[in-house]
Amino acid sequence: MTFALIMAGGAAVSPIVFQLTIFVLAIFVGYYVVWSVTPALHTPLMAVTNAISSVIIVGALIAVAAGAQGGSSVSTWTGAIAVALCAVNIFGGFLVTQRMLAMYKKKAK
Amino acid sequence: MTFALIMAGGAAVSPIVFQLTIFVLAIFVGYYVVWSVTPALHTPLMAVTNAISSVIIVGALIAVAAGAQGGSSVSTWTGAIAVALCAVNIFGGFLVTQRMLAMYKKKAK
Amino acid sequence: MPELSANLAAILYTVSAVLFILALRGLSSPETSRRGNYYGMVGIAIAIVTTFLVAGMGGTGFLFAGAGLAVGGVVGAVIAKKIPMTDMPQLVAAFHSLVGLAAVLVAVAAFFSPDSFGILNDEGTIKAGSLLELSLGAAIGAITFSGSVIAFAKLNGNMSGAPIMLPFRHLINIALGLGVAVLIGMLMKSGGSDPTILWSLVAITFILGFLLIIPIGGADMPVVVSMLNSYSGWAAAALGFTLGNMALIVTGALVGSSGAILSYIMCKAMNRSFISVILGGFGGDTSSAAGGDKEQRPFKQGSAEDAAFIMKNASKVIIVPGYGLAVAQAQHAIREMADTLKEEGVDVVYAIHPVAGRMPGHMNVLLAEANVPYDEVFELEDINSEFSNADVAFVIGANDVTNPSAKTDPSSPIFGMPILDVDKAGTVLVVKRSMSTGYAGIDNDLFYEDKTMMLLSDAKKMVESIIKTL
Amino acid sequence: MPELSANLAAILYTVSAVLFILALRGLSSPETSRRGNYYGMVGIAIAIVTTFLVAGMGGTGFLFAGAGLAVGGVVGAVIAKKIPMTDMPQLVAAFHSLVGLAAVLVAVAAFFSPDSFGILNDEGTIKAGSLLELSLGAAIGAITFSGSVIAFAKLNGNMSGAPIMLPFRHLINIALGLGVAVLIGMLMKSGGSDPTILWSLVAITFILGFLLIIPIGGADMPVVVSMLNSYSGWAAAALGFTLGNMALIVTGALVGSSGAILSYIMCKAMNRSFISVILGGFGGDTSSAAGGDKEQRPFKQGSAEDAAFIMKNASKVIIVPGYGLAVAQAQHAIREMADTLKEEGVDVVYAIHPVAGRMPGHMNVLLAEANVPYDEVFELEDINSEFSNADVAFVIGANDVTNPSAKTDPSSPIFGMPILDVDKAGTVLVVKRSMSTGYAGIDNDLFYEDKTMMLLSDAKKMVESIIKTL
Ligand SMILES: NC(=O)c1ccc[n+]([C@@H]2O[C@H](COP(=O)([O-])OP(=O)(O)OC[C@H]3O[C@@H](n4cnc5c(N)ncnc54)[C@H](OP(=O)(O)O)[C@@H]3O)[C@@H](O)[C@H]2O)c1
Ligand SMILES: NC(=O)c1ccc[n+]([C@@H]2O[C@H](COP(=O)([O-])OP(=O)(O)OC[C@H]3O[C@@H](n4cnc5c(N)ncnc54)[C@H](OP(=O)(O)O)[C@@H]3O)[C@@H](O)[C@H]2O)c1
Repeated sequence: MTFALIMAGGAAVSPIVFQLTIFVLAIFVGYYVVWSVTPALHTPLMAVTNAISSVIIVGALIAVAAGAQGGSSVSTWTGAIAVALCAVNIFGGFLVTQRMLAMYKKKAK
Repeated sequence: MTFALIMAGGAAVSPIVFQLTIFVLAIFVGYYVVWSVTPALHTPLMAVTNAISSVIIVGALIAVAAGAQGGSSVSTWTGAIAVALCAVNIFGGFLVTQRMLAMYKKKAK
Repeated sequence: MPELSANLAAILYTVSAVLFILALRGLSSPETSRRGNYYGMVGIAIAIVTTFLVAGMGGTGFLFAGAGLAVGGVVGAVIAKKIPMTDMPQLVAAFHSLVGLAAVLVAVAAFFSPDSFGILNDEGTIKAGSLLELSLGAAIGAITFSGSVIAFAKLNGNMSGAPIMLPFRHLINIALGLGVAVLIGMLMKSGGSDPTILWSLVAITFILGFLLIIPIGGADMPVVVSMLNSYSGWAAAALGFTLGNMALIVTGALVGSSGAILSYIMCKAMNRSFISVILGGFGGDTSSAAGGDKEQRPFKQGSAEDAAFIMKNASKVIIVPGYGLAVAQAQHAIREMADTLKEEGVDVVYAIHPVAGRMPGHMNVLLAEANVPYDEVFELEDINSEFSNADVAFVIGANDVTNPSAKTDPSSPIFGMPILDVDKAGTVLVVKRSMSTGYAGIDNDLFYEDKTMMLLSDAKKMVESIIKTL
Repeated sequence: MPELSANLAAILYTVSAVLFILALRGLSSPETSRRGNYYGMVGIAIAIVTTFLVAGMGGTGFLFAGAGLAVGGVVGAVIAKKIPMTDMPQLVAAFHSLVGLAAVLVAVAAFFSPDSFGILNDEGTIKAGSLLELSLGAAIGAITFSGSVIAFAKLNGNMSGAPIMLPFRHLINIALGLGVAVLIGMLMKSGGSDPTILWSLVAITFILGFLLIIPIGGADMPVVVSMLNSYSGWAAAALGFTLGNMALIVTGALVGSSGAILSYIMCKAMNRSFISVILGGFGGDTSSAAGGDKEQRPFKQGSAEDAAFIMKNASKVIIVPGYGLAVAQAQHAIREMADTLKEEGVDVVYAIHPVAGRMPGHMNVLLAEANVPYDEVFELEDINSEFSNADVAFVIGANDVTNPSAKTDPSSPIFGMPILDVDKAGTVLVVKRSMSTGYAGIDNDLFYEDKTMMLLSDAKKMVESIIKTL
């Protein structure tokens, strides 16, 4: 293989390598972004990370679609349940965070 | 196209999209990492960013190789000059940074 | 429904990942936090809509997905609206268990419809790499699920907080851990032909989750919850690799770091090692070393009238809330007391220890709920030098976070933990129900000092009588 | 030489990107900074070796590349060894110009050997996307090059620091900017068949770089240097996309952010807008508004003996260095003076304003060179409250950073810039050569205060005579 192919604007690089790079950089971002959270908001932080980790709903929705479009019905069912669980978390997590954050007020001058 | 192909562990996604994501995350990392540099080391920071931005030498080396392996001789020459310029920067930048950093001492107790 | 191109979808997922980063970034200050939360909501909405379009979701799929969303959404919204703020620790644990279970279900679904998930190789078996990611996702998800259930039960009082120490538990756990590794290897070798292996993996990791958490005392649960939060992040990231999904990978890393950092902060502030927390056995009902030869030492006890009199004549009062405030739900009462004192011209502020209460930021949320402005609430580093200028330190339901043995007694289990220097104040008023110990199970010399007056009562009742007297 | 697989190479490039992140991260404290610098060196070494292997470099290529590396490396190493610390601002500018030029050359090389760079599409023309990246890389590189050359010349004194204001310069720049856009468009349309377009693009952007920087005064050069640093980062990132190279993309983003943030910090600390710096015309030889009706106000002048006497009897002295310290190269002398005072039992520390000198961290490097321990050197926020406890503020070659008009006079051009509160100290000693103004060109009321004593002399000479007297 000539190195032209190796270069090729990254075309010869497997997606998994790109994803690994993304993962590593995201860990750096996570590290910095979490350390910069003020301790007073650590409880909302726990609630909101909960909510955003439910983005795994993406996988659940694909499972439902997969089942419905000729895949195994196991997928439909596990997918649908997972969608419901994630939805509890998403709505519950963001709304409870919002409720908490709404309580943090500055001194009325 | 079925969505299987769209999913496919990202295989259907063009490298440029991955690279864009990497770029965006790297900007976040850069933002946080630079803000956490202590002001006392801002001069070494300027020197070292200089040195690392010379990683563009990667492109210069490829240019040399390209020229030598049947590409245009323009590439060989521009590549070789670029390699030299980058090398000045790399050696100069890292060594002068090292010289500066070696001077920062704690109080002898 | 129209289908999206793979590239456009990937870009949209990246956008939602960036919005999640901005959501966490917003939490660096209360002012920006609300906007940050909206970013998070928009981010998840983009991820969901994108997935509907990518998957060309229609017909049955649409019904199932819609039903799941609707049911789950309603349940979640109702919980969020109803839950009392004092129940946040158990709520977070409960929510984690759901994420863990969802991860398991997604892994199972991918296993059964590998074609649609695009994880088949040319021979028609599931790619080994994908099987590894799937089984990691499932295993971590299952541990998160069962571990969080236990954490929830302990925090919510459905189960005693005492550590349950099985004989040979370390051996059992190691054996199960080896079993997990073997099963993952078998799964990868089978190419996904045998679902029994996957089911066994899920079953073993469910059990492992239970076993890992039951020996840990109820009071250590916050660290555990945070650690499980971290796990759920890594599970999401593992599945993100399977799905090639940017939003999942980035979010997984964010959540994974967040949980790990919070656990670290808690351990650091308690001056305990993470390992010792995980190995368990701490914080049960058994009193610790100091408990044995405890002599009955003299202390000064006071009444609500005494306290009211002292504080009315003070010019500066620092309130130090602790876990007892949450137990007694005294946050509204204390705000009222502070308001009354302020009307009398007394300067009142709050001092929060990083691990006061039972989860990070616990006291801040309770005070915020009671409408205490956050600029009257100070972190340890910012207020500790102020105690020497204060006439009164009003300690309410706090114990360990004020224990001077952390500074003076190298043999104390909390030695080295930073504490609030309440003993620098002119007078120390301590509200608690008895002379018994707090979370760490050790005696607090502060209670026996000359300048200390104990107000033995439930926090809410005591504060309410003080208000009446003022 | 063995060739590497694309995946392995990509992973190695990622590793070097991570090492670069760690290199910058190390700069968060002097202790970790040295290790950080080694990470950076390892990172670049990995990137270079990987490229040699990926490109299967051999024969002529190896010779050319090796020669370039050897020549450049020796030159760089010699410069790094020889350069005096006071010349750092111009050195950084010079180095930036090299990166800029290298970016241009790489873009040209890629254009001429598109096949080897893997940027051809199926029709055998260069991909439009790659042409866009290439031309951005070349254009930004060229601007960085010529701009940095001017910045170097102004900082190094090869060229007057005065702003050179061409008539219609904004119009000319806008016209050139449009020209650049048109040429990029043409280039993309041509599919890379016509090198003339590329050469024209390079020529125009070279000129644009000159024109953009000449109207900016010499004293504003640090902001410009930092901005050009940022540009060189974005140029590297653009070429990183062309080459699909992780190390370049990440580094580009790091360097781009770094330069932008440093420019922001400088502008903020000077209380000027970035736009006003870029539009130029500031910091020339012409004195500013206040210069016109300057009356001769009375001030107190002192001698080295007076200064020595005052400081010997002080218990706390804060030294405030400024640009004049660099001009006079007085860093070693001032360290010696501080040592002598410390032997007399005087407490001596240093206070550094964020924009003291002519580049960020300028004073810190000079003091470090003179072996001043960095824990005696304090940033503005950390020391400003200490001036009221100090008997003497010893201002040496600093001017604007102590000007009280920044706090009191809303019409002052530096109004709003944070300053060092030297006037809170018991006595203020100011070493400078004359009563003339500093960088901002405005009078400093501090010099005329009762508690101020002016020591008019070259900083190094004055400090040396003080040491003799002590
Ligand atoms: N915040 C976190 O993230 C976190 C995480 C893990 C562990 N911890 C640990 O939790 C502890 C927190 O310290 P802390 O000072 O807040 O709490 P603490 O040391 O556990 O003490 C709480 C005190 O509140 C009193 N109390 C309980 N219910 C009460 C009521 N209804 N009215 C009045 N008083 C009541 C108890 O005494 P009586 O029984 O006599 O009333 C008890 O001594 C630390 O040891 C910390 O390490 C915290
Ligand atoms: N650091 C940065 O990153 C940066 C970037 C851009 C702009 N700036 C600007 O630069 C200025 C820095 O403030 P500064 O207080 O350090 O410097 P300054 O305000 O420029 O004043 C320096 C003073 O040093 C004196 N001086 C020059 N040579 C001397 C010598 N050989 N011996 C003794 N004194 C000498 C000069 O007075 P005489 O001529 O009377 O001796 C002059 O007043 C600020 O206005 C800042 O905004 C800084």
